[in-house]
Amino acid sequence: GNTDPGTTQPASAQTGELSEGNSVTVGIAQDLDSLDPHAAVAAGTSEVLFNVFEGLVKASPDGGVIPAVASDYTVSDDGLTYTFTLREGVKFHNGNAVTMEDVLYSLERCAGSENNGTPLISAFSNVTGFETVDDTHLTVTLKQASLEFINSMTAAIIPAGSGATIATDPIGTGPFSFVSYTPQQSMVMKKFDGYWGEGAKLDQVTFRIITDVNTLVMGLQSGTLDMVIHLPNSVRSQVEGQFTVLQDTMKLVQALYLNNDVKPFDDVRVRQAMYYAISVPEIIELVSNGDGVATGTSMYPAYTKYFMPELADNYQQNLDKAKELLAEAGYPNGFSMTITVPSNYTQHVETAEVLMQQLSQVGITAKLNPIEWESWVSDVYRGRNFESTVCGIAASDMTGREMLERYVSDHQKNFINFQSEEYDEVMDKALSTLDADEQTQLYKQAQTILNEEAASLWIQDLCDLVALNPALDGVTFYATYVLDMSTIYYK
Amino acid sequence: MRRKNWYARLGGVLTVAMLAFAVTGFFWTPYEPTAFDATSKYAPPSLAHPFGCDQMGRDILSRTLEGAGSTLVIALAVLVIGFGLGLLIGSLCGYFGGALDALVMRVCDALAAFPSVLLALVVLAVIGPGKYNVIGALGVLFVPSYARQVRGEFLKFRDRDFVRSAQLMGVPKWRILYVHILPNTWPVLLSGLTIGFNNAVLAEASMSYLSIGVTAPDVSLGRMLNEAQSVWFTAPWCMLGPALVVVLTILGVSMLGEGLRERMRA
Amino acid sequence: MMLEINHLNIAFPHAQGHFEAVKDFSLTVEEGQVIGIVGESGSGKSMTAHAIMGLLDRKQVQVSGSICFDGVELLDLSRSQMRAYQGKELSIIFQEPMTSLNPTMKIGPQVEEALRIHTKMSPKERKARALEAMALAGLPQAEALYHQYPHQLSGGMRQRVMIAAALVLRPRLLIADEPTTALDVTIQAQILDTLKEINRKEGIAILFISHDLGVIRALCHHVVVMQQGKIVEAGDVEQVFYHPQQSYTRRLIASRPTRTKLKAGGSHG
Amino acid sequence: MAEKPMVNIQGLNSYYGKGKERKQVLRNVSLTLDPGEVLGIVGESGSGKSTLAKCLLGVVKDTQGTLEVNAFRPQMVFQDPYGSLNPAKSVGWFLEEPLRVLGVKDKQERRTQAIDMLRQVGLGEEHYSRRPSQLSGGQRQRVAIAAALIGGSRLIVLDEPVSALDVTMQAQILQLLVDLKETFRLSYLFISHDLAVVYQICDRVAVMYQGEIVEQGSVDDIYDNPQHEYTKKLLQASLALEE
Amino acid sequence: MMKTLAKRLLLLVGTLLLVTILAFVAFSIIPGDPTSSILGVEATADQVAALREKLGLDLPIWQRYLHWLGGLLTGNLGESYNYAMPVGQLLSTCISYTATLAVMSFVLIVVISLPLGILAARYEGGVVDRVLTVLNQITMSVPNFVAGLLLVYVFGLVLRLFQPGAIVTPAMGWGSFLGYMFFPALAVALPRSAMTVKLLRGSILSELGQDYIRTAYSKGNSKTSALWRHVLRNAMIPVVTFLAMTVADIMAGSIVVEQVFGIPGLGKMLVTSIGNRDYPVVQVIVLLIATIVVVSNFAADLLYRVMDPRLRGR
Ligand SMILES: Nc1ncnc2c1ncn2[C@@H]1O[C@H](COP(=O)(O)OP(=O)(O)OP(=O)(O)O)[C@@H](O)[C@H]1O
Ligand SMILES: Nc1ncnc2c1ncn2[C@@H]1O[C@H](COP(=O)(O)OP(=O)(O)OP(=O)(O)O)[C@@H](O)[C@H]1O
Ligand SMILES: [Mg+2]
Ligand SMILES: [Mg+2]
Repeated sequence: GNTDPGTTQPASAQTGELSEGNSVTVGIAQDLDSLDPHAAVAAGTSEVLFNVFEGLVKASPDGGVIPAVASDYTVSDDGLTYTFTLREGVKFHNGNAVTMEDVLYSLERCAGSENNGTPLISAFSNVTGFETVDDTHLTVTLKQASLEFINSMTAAIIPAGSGATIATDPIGTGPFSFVSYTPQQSMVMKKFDGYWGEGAKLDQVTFRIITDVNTLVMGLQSGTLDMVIHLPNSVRSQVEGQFTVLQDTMKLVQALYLNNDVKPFDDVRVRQAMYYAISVPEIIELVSNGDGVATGTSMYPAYTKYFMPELADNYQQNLDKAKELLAEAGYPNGFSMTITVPSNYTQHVETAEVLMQQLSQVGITAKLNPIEWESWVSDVYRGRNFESTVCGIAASDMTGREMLERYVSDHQKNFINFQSEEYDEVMDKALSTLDADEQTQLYKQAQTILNEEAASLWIQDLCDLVALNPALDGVTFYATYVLDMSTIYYK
Repeated sequence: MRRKNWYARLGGVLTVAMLAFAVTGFFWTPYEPTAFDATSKYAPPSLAHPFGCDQMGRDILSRTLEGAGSTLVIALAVLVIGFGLGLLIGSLCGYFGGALDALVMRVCDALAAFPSVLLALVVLAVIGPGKYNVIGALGVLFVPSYARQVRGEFLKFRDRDFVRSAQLMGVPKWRILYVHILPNTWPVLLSGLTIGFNNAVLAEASMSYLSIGVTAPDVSLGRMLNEAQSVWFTAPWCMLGPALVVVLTILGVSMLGEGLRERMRA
Repeated sequence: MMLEINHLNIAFPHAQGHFEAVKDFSLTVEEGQVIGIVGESGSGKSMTAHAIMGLLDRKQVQVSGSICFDGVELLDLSRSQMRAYQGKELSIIFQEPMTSLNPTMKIGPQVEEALRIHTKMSPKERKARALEAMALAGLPQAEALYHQYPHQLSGGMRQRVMIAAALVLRPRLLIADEPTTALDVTIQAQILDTLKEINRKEGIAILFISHDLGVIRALCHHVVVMQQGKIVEAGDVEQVFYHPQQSYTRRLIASRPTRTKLKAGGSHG
Repeated sequence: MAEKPMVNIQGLNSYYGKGKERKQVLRNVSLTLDPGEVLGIVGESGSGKSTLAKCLLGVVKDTQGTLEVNAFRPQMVFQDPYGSLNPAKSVGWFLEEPLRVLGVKDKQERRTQAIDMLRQVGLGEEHYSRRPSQLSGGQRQRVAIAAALIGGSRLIVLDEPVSALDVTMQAQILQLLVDLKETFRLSYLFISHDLAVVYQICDRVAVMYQGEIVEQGSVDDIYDNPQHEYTKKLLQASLALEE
Repeated sequence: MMKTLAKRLLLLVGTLLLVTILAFVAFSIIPGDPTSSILGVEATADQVAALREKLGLDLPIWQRYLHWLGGLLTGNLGESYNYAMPVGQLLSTCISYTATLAVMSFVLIVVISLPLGILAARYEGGVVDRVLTVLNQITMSVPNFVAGLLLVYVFGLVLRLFQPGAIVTPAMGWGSFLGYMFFPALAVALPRSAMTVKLLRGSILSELGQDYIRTAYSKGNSKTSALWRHVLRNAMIPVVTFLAMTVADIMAGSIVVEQVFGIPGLGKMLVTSIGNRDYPVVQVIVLLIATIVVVSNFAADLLYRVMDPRLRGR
């Protein structure tokens, strides 16, 4: 970048030249966990790799999918067979055209061909087989019908046989091609001229990995960075004015998750009483500066299709009612509980601190137990050995199902041990239906149950900010973890 | 000489003031340190809140008072553990020498090869963050350096004539160690203690800065600094209060230590 | 009259008034003379020696009176003017041979330091002069010693190194401040012989300080007896030793261990 | 009545160091010390005088030969008056330490004894609560002697106790030692390199040279009729100063 | 001398071996394992088990240690779990930052503190001395990340002498690279410099009180020449040891300061890797830091012996 010390303008705003001027530097807070698109699990990595790799289909801003390497696809009536038509003229960054061989290789790799049969992407465990119909057609057959399987088809298409080298030499079909990656420092990509679609507007994008928020802010202020994503609300005031600040949500659901197996949280009245005892708006005000979105259930607002904002209003703070319910449940004087919280997530810790105070108003004494993230994963999430915890849950595979199926009684991700026959039934129907509208309705019904049962005290989807050089425009927010750099341009 | 007196006196005044400040926090704070107030988020210093308010509208003065208290407790507890064990090990090794001494010193050497923050980082990664773990980790980490220092001192005095005399008088060994030799080592150990106190305060701050130190709901100066640094350009008062207390405390204690040492030497 | 000290007073300003370490001290030293100063510990002997050498820190110590060397008033000289005399006209050897040498500097450079400061000799010449001085001070194998460090030498040898360093520029006056107190009797006798020799051969005047009148007697022509900063008696050595006028002098002489058995309860004498 | 000797050393060898480093310091040393007797040890620096004392006191353990000491806790007075008192403790405390070890519980009793002892060595009550740093070298040496005596020991090893003092102080301390010897019927092993001092206080003298006793006998015999080369040299040197 | 050297070297190797054991064992008892950062939170038990086997985490600890040690000795530092690349390759870039930072800090400490320490001692009690003493004391009282933040604010954002958040690589020119590292190095160096000034001043003053200085004056040395020719060498002996021990503090300081300035060095990699349970990386970094410290202490010991002739024979 430009290091003229005299200016206060962001570095690249001042020059109109294409070679230099048409590039941006983006600050990201998380290092990439892998450049192998099939092995990467971190949301922050998917966001970046979205620009380099594409699947047969790719995510669209509204949470659905649009055709990509495939130009079209059809689903059989029983929902078990997907047929894809390869798009003509799609090229890899190395210049080679994408062939059926590449596609098959990629899909089989996802299904575990190179991993002793353990699927690299777990949704692929539902696949029975891939078959080529002809040079341009391919079918995928499933064990069980699923409307949302198509989301898994965003899995990246990579050159056949490149599994061993893809992590160091990532070649995809996306609008940007990979240039370089230095751990802890940066990932650079440049515009791919042979892109099949509209193509990127920027010539080059550098992702700077800066894990410290303060440094990110300083980077903006000093003009080193043109754009920063996932900026926490606390620093908003420091960048506003000099930068365009765009607001979005984090796409995760923060809640006080209650272990429904543990007394007294096995009693629905206790859970409801607690929901009445707390004030979600106050938490949002204090922790997110008022910019979080109350959820009331396990669905985040970006999934507009499924999201039910009205659920958040069901539990307005009502201390009398809370006490009444507690008395009914046999705890007129409240009780003691422990809130376990991963100590590295400031917002969760702060939320827990507020919760402690709010709960104390109805006689519930909450103790905070901050633990390390790794211990949280093994003890709380996998071991289910906790009373309550504040954390955020996101949809790792970009489906509404991911957010709801986990509360089915015997589901392995049901770490709160929620038990409801009614819920199980609704979800069973929702997952097997092939009618999208019906599925939406059933999902909404399921959410209502979660809310009524107060399975946990859902709080908010946290606020997420993007700071942007005022000379730039074109940011598109997606419902899932995507950072689409191809739409960004200099005004 | 007169200059040194001035030095010790100012150090003493500062130390006592900071101590009083920290102790006050145990009994009284103007507000509940955890009481939040959405309306006074990041309120700048005012009469009602002399140090301002933090991101949750909590009174920084109250939190600084409480934080100073727990930082004091942490530092003292670390000293008690680190110095206590160090004294025991160091005195025995220094006085008796031999194979045990050689072995213990080798282990101390190996431990000393890790910078203490690094070691703390590792230990806390093992046992998890939190106030008591910080105390335990730092306390244990301080042992080798104190053990070495104490050992050096005891080694120095072990062959002095007055120790010989005591041996000839038939004074029991433990009494020679802790009644005859120990008082002579105070001038050096005392400055070791003041330096250790300061290091403990700094280490707590650094660890909290790296988010492996004291965790909510406990307050400590280090944790406050950690929280404040992200708003340090927009709400500098969040950092100012706790930073001032840290700096003044360390300043006071080191000046006092220096002054005392000077006086004892004279 | 080479050195003439008149009414020398040395005082330490103290919180509770002055402490006078030396009061009204007068003394003359002729060319080639050996003068002794004797007195018990703390009587001000070293202070007097340091005053002559210009080693007192005038910021901390008040010095009044007069010290004339060759007609020049030393007390009026600035520090840099005084330096022209230190090590050249006037030299001193100290009591502690163990600590008075720089532990990290080789013997050679320490011996020839005065040459380096006061002359423009080449290193070669300096070395030749240093070896010469070392031989004069009674150090055998000077060549080998030249490259050794002080800790490799015994106390007696170190004291000889001090003497060699003091003599390297053939000063007019050598002050020896209790140079043998820290040494073994046998070594002590040798050192005294060496000093005698130097005085005889080179004609260097010596101001010899000791708390032991016996030692002084073995070396000096004249003696000054000091007590608590004041001169109580002065005169020819034999005179003072055999016919002491003052009771203090008598006590000093009586304290010398002689071949008499001590008896219980008996006051010695 | 023939008393048993206080110290009886026969054919004593002593060593420093271990393994390959082990070196012999004393060779075949024999001597006796009767009650009430003062035995002087002279010899050049490094000849093993202090080592002999340490063997006698049981500090050096690596020895061969007969080593009989028939005295209760022999004590030692060291050369350096600045190192032999505990700088952190008062004179009184230091003097009372042997009493504490002996189990004298009563504070007042200990204090009385300590002040008594201070008077014996020519000091007074005013020195009781002083720190060593507030005493002159001679006074410290007196305290050290007092501390050696207060535990009831009758055998005292004096390792160059006056070498660091100036002549007047030397004379006083020597006189004190002689007086105390008579009062308490003490035995001294007196180490020195000053022949004149040895003459004044000792009954017998042993001359050490390179770890061996080259001759011993009554003071007058040795001084008037030295046999060994080294003894002769030593006498010559000191006589040169004395005559 | 040669024998002592050999003995010390043997001791050095022994210490390092002990260090490898400590480093290895410490990280093997950390709760949590790398699987969750590799596979994500949602991984199934099967996936986790498969990965553990693949990484060799199911073997007993001593077997893993020996394997690791064997690798170290043959130059194979292992492979990062998290970055799926050889540790050596991964660390090579970090090292250039941290090494530069450490060397620069060290140079800064020396360059700042030696003249100031001498100055303060030369004019003891004077204005310069007093001002320095107070400044020193204050500098030592400021935690180094606070100092770092202040430096960033003043020199980075107000005076714009450098760009916070930027990364300058050596490839972009050594001049600008060194400029980029200057302020972080300063943040590390400041408190240490203050301590060094204090120590050096004290050391010089205590040497000035020694008998041999009186001897030097008596030969006609001026205060300045006594200082340079006699005092300094002796006064530097404890300072050299202190400076060698500073290396450990510099390494620790860089861990914190790298966070403040966002420098992708070893310290930052260490903190990240501990979080990710990326043992192979962590162990190598820890071992590396420990080795640097041990070796620098060893060097100090040698230097000490060279500087102080009294110790040479031993
Ligand atoms: N810096 C000082 N401040 C105050 N008093 C001092 C200082 N230096 C020396 N004195 C005092 O000055 C007096 C004379 O001291 P000086 O060193 O001349 O004695 P001395 O005759 O050489 O004794 P010694 O035989 O012990 O060397 C002593 O009483 C001593 O305590
Ligand atoms: N702790 C020790 N370890 C090894 N050698 C020692 C030790 N102490 C003394 N020596 C050696 O033993 C020999 C005798 O020492 P000792 O102290 O008995 O001599 P000394 O006659 O008392 O001498 P001085 O007159 O100097 O006090 C010396 O060569 C000395 O170097
Ligand atoms: Mg003197
Ligand atoms: Mg001896």
